[in-house]
Amino acid sequence: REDKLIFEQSSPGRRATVQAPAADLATPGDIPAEHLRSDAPLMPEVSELQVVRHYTRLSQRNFSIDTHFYPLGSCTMKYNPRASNRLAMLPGFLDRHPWGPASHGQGYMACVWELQEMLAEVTGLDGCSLTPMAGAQGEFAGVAMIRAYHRSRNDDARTEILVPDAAHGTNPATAVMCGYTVREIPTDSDGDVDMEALREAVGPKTAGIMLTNPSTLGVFERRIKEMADLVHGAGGLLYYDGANLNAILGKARPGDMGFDVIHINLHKTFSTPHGGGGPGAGAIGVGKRLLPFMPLPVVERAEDGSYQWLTEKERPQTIGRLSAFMGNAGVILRAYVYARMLGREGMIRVSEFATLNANYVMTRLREEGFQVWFRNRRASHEFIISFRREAKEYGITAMDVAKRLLDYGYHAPTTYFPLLVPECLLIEPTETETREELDGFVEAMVAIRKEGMENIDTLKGAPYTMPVRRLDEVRAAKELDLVWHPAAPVESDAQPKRSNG
Amino acid sequence: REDKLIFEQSSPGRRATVQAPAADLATPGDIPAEHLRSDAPLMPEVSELQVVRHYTRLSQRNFSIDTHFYPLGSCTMKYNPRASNRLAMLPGFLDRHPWGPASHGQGYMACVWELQEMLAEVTGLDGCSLTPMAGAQGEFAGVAMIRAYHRSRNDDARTEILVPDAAHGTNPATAVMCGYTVREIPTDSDGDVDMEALREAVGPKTAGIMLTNPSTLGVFERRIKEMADLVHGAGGLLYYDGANLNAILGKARPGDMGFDVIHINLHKTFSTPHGGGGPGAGAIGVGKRLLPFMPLPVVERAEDGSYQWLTEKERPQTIGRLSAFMGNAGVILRAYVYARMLGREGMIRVSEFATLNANYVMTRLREEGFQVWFRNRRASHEFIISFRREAKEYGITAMDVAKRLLDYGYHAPTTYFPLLVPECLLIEPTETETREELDGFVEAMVAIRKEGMENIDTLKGAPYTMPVRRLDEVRAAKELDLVWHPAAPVESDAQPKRSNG
Amino acid sequence: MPFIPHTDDDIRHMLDTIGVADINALFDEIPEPLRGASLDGLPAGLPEQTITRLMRERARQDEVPLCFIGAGAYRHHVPAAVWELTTRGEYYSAYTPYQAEASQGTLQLLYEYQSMMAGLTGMDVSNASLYDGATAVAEAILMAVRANRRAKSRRVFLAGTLHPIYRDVIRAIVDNQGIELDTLPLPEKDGALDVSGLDDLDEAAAVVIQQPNFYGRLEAVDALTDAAHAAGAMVIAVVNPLALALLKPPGQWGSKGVDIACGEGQPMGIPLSSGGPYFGFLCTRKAHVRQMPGRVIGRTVDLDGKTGYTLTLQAREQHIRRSKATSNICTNQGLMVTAATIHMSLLGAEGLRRVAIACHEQTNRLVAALTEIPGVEAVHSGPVFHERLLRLPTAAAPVLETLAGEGILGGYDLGRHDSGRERELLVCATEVVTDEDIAHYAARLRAAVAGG
Amino acid sequence: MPFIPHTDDDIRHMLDTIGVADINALFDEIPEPLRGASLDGLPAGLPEQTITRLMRERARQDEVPLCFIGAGAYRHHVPAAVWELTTRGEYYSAYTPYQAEASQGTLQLLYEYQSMMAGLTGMDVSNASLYDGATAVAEAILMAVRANRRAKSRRVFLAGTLHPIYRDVIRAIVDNQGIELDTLPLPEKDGALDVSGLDDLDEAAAVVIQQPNFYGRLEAVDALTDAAHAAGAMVIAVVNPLALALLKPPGQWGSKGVDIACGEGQPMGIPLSSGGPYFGFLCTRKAHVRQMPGRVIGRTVDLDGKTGYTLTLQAREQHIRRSKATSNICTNQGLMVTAATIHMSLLGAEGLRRVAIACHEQTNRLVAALTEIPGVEAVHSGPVFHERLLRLPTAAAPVLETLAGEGILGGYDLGRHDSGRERELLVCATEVVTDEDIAHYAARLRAAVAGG
Repeated sequence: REDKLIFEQSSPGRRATVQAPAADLATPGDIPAEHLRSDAPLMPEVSELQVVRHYTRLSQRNFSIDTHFYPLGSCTMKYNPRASNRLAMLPGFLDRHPWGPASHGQGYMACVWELQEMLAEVTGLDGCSLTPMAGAQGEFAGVAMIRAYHRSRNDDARTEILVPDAAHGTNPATAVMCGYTVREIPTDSDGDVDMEALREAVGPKTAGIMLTNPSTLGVFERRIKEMADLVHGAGGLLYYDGANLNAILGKARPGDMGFDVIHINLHKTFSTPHGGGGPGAGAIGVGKRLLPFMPLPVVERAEDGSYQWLTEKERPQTIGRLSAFMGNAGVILRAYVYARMLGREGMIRVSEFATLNANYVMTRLREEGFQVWFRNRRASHEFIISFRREAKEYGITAMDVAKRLLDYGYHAPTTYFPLLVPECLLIEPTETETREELDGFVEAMVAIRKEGMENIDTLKGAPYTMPVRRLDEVRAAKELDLVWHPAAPVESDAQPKRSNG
Repeated sequence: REDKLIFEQSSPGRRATVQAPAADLATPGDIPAEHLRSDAPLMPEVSELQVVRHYTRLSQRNFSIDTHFYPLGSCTMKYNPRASNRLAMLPGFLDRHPWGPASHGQGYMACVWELQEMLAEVTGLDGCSLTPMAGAQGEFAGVAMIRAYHRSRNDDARTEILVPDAAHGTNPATAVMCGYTVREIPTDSDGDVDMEALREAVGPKTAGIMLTNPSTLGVFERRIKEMADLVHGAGGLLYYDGANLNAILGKARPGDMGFDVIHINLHKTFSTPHGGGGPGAGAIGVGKRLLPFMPLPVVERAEDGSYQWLTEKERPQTIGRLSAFMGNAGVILRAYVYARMLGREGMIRVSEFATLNANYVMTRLREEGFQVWFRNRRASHEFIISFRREAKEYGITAMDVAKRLLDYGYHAPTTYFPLLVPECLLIEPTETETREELDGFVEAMVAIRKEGMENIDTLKGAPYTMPVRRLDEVRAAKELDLVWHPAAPVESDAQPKRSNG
Repeated sequence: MPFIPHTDDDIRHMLDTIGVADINALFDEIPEPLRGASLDGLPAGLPEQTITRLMRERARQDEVPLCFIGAGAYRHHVPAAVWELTTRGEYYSAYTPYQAEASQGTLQLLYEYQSMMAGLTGMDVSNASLYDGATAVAEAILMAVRANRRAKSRRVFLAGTLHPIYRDVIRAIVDNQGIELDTLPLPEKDGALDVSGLDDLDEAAAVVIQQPNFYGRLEAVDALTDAAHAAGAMVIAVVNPLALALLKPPGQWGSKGVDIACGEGQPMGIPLSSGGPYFGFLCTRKAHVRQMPGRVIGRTVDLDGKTGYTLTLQAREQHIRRSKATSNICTNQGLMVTAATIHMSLLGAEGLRRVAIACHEQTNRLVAALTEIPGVEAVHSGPVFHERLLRLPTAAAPVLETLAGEGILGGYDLGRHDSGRERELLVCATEVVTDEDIAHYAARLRAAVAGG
Repeated sequence: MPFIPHTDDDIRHMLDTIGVADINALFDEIPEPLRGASLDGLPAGLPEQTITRLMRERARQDEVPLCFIGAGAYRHHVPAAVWELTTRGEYYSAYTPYQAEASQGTLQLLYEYQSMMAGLTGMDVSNASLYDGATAVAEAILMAVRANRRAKSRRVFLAGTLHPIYRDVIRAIVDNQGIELDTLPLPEKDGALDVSGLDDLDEAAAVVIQQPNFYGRLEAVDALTDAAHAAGAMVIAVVNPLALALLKPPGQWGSKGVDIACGEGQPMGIPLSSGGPYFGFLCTRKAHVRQMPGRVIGRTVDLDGKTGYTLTLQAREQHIRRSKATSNICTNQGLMVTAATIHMSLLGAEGLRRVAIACHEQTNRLVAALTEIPGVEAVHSGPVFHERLLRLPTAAAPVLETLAGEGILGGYDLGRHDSGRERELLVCATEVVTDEDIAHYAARLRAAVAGG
């Protein structure tokens, strides 16, 4: 019963009647028949109670920040303040039409403008646009601006974007979307970018480099200034992937490191919700050189204190618009509320305690004999452990540990990323978790490894306590079943849960 | 981990800092030390995330309408529209101070007045007060009005309230709170009040009679007019306990049956939430004779269409005030929204489909061989089955079945009430449940009885799939543990859930 | 059909199963003359979008930016998390936790609530809520009369400084039970009770003291408690739970502490909401636990020895004990207590203390600002928590009306219930009142008084 | 420390465990000159109560009672249940469902969403969302160019009746990928495309058609689709999902149906919210599923053979395929899709149909009322869904400003982006607009026009 699809609870003619106009209006006579639909689309026919019950119960089949520790590396799963949600959903904000006049948008625009200013300050850059709708779109905006910059200087020979091999997949994918070819730069054994290789790669074809700092390896790129000088010297620009900004918020600023453009995942560092896969927001910040190219819209404050939208008229060199309206406005409001609650001191503490928590867990796991990948480095806000040894000796893979953690009530860390570390888990506790929660996680890790060493089948069969056991992903990709059809073979109705004690 | 108390997650000095004024103000010097607290009260010291996570997870350990079929007899567990909640929580309503002037309460008062009018119409009575805060307080108001009425006529010899033996416990308890003695009237074998016994009981000492109709036995009191004439003839008044109003809403009106006063459980018939034990609202309706005695406040509409509160000045004979302000205002708003969405036709359908569902389940269970207690009666919106036979033959008690139903994903019906039916379940499906849900319930009942007949231990050990198994209630009452103390013996920390596959 | 899921096919199938021709046949036991009530006075049903618009318009009508009224209900900051969690369906749409195994969420929460309230009041035990503050006092009085085996009378003394509406409610509730209500026969002194007035307590079963009292003033609760106890009376404390984050808890009043502590829970996370739903709390000594009205949750173990929570002491209650129950209360205010428990967890002892101090400070600033206005003066001089009684140079009612027109609710007009006190105004500031709000109110009051 | 749970004792213990003296030491790998950024420009932190008051004041500033603007974003009734469920922590605060076993709630919901969208558009498959309608079209164009192996060019024709802002967004996104954007070289005829214009489609990879188009008009989609297909182009339909409850689905356009159907999901339960977050949808044929951008959820079985749901076809995506991915999209609009799925479940096909018809009817009434005003006329005469272009006797901008001051947003001013069309106003009415609203708008417009 619990896993029935909403369609399988449908009954012909059933309706939640208060939700639609009561009158059974005739099909409009002024719309020619050729335009009209002849069949009813596949939709469930269910009552309001059925809908509420179904989606309430479904929700309980999720892990989430609000229910579980969720140390998913590179994802910054920290507490999403409920105030941010509630205040972003005030009727005045929700009902505002995007084409509503600025005179009826001063409240919203004040929030946008102030957040632009705060983000510029905290990143050490000169201007911000909040319009990109996710990190990847922020990346797109950033690289597109780099391209527009070179083009504006008639510097058309630059066809390459440099990307370290540890980078997020979005980095190379974005560079290609912007018409560049990608050149990968290897990582040295300490986790820094291989400077020799970089020196070789940088040249007249270099449009720019995309970096995450701290990198996805969980360590700070120590020679960043050197790299910046190298790339700038060759005429390239530096792009900062803000996925890990939580690690240095208030402690160090990308602008000071020499970056020309940056995106910020507001759904990570500024704690807007991940929503089971979005919406995020990929605000960008730029240095002076790139200001003219910023995507629109941007809010400007006039002399009289009123706010207005900048358009193509004021910013003729803009790379343009990345969304029909003005980005994920509701996400921006949530980030704004969070930023105001933190304030100056609060932002500094974010990185301090995220880093404290990561180093604490890393130290404790190392003491328990786990293989910390970069033994001699500080963790940033996250770190990597590898099960290479355990895999060889006992057959314990990173995936086994990940699945078994679910039974212990912890969401798994990121698995098998970055790609260059074998059997790895990327662990990011975030600053909002308590010491007790971290200790519980360490104890679970110890217990799981022990289970695996005693009987590997215990781990291979995990998880046991989730709504489903390990899923057949190969079958999912081979026998594609993406859409429910009334005729599709339906599993026999799940019986009410039983137990014979 | 899941069952840790919030206190057990506490750590000295931890705080959700954004929730209180930031400044660490000194203890006010103008409050003499003798008035000040010297110790800090026992409160958890936890972060906002800990609170959100704890109470989110705790919530998942509840059955509720939003998650389960909940056929709790006499409780009318039907769908609580989400619109009612959302609209009652609009800031303008939430922030309104109860002593705010009528000029800043016209919005709220319009809702109160209209609901008063609608309830009067639907019950066939002449006036309503929405102030009682629960059914039991509505009962209190009703009986207190009966007493005030007799007293106003200097009719002081009436000391008895008649109550059928099937009545809710609140009925006799209320009569006593109003200074009356209670005389119980037996029920005949068909479930009607024993008219002979009633005739004997009625007399000059009779202040009134309290009736639920349909009664708690799930059947309509067929000789109600006769009873009304009898009691009225003897100078007594009739009180209608509205707990079962859902059964006749729009089909028959207590006023037409001869009742002088009635309470309505808005949290039953008008679908305001039960909230895990309230708040409810016990609006009362009265006939002309009792109008002067209604509890305050009541909203009146002036000639100019404005609304005002009636006070003791306009209603000098009132029994007074039953709450500091004006009852459970927020509950009244929820009921109002529900009533407006239903409208005239919708209200009639409530009783029609509640009755259809009850008779359907009753018929199906009878066909499956369960003992329906009143075989020859229609079910009202609820009905009784008895496990007397199964208890004798197999040891299957009503409680066993109730507990095992939880494993099947159904909340148990009301058990062992009414008191006069042995091993009974009182089953109320309500109108908002689908045929499929009802069929599933019947199938679960059949399966459970079969389990019990095959191996009674299966039932005695139930439930198995809840957060806890059957609880030791005797120990709870004997070794009273009502308050957590830091020193109290704490169960050893629950380990993370494990399974060895 | 709003909220009814039945399709035509369902209806036909179900009627066939039952063996009747139509739904009306199911009502055939209702005598013919009673059937088919006319509902012509009822409006037609509305879709959700229509009622949404209507309610939004009405709610907007009632908005007022600034509120300086207290008098038993207080505007406080309620963390967003409180109601986002409280209105989760699992709390919102559950019944009273009769089936304990399927209600551990609500039950554990209530156990936590009882623990917090006992700690806050300094008492041994707490129930799981009553309707509101006023009815809690009434229930406490009935309880004290049952529990006090030393006193022969059913006479109860109410402090003259008790909230006047509470007095009305108590009267309405205990009136028919042969309880004699008396006002503490004491001269009011600076808005607080004089302990000498308790010298001749005559066979009292109980004395009711409110702290802070209706005028916001702090009573000499130690001396009053000891004096009442010396006279053989039980002491019932009516307290503001927020104030207890700062003030001495009733369990520590005098040499023995009070016997029952009760009051209005609204300041703990419950919005003003036109007066309800709020919740009443009631705490007492272990010795009196079986005389307590209302639900009580106990911790126990299950078949496997695992900790769990359940309703307990049900033998006191109406559904078991019927006419001999400690109260007729059944449904109480569970959801409000859910909110309060979450609220108290978020604030903690230190957070609540800061809120309490901020209320006090802002009230002092408010009083200072208002009493600078010529003709406006404080009626009493002794210490208060977060309310104080002022006297205006003119009747309060028209002044308040002027202020309301300007978006300011200026206070509680004592003339409302007490003729002869038309110039007295009870004002209150809480932590949500800013210094700018106070300055704005002072400026408008100055103008209104001058104009009046 | 906002949202940070560490006590002094925790910090000491953790630093000791790590073996450093203070937290700053943990940052010692950051080169000295980069450490300790100045944040003087940032304000101090605010307690929740202060930001709450600020945001309430700001939200109130932006309220407007009546809205007749559409142009890509529409005010509809959203059932209260939609967002009460969607903002449950389990949906709201979960990540992308990488660990399928611990994310069955979100995954099953997304599978249901895909099924509904495929049904609504008449296509075989759907992804689990893109950012918004405009970017969905851009992604569809990139996808079509990849998927169309018949066409040798990278030339794409956009309907001249496509939303002008969509055109801008498409250009910004596909600009750097060597895609040639062209406008369908057709004379506009009564605000809709003329099919004869597709006769000389020159080696087009794809044609983009919007239905209803930017002017609200219905296009001759059957003929257009067939003509495009005949020319070897793929057809991308840009559709309003609500309109599809009434209008022919793109999967049935012409003899073969379109190849990709995409658009803006906002009308399905998403509030206007200043323009976002909304969500883009994209549906296609089975044959092209591996060219689709974005997340896709598949149904499969677990170790025990039990049904379950998981992300699938991840080999297309950036985190696996990196520079060869179908798109760089990663985070999408999951929570919006959660709301839309619940919304569609509550409305159902019949409910959506009724809403669609009501929108159409109210728009007809609106146009009738407004065109009674002297000098106000409809620009086009052919059928529309729920928008129509009007021409005012005077420039629209000042009229709209006057109306806004009276609480009415009167429509979308075409002069905003298109000089020479300053008198043209695109108006829209949905099911939330009442007859009284229309009468009120008409009266105010009459006055404003007369005054102008």
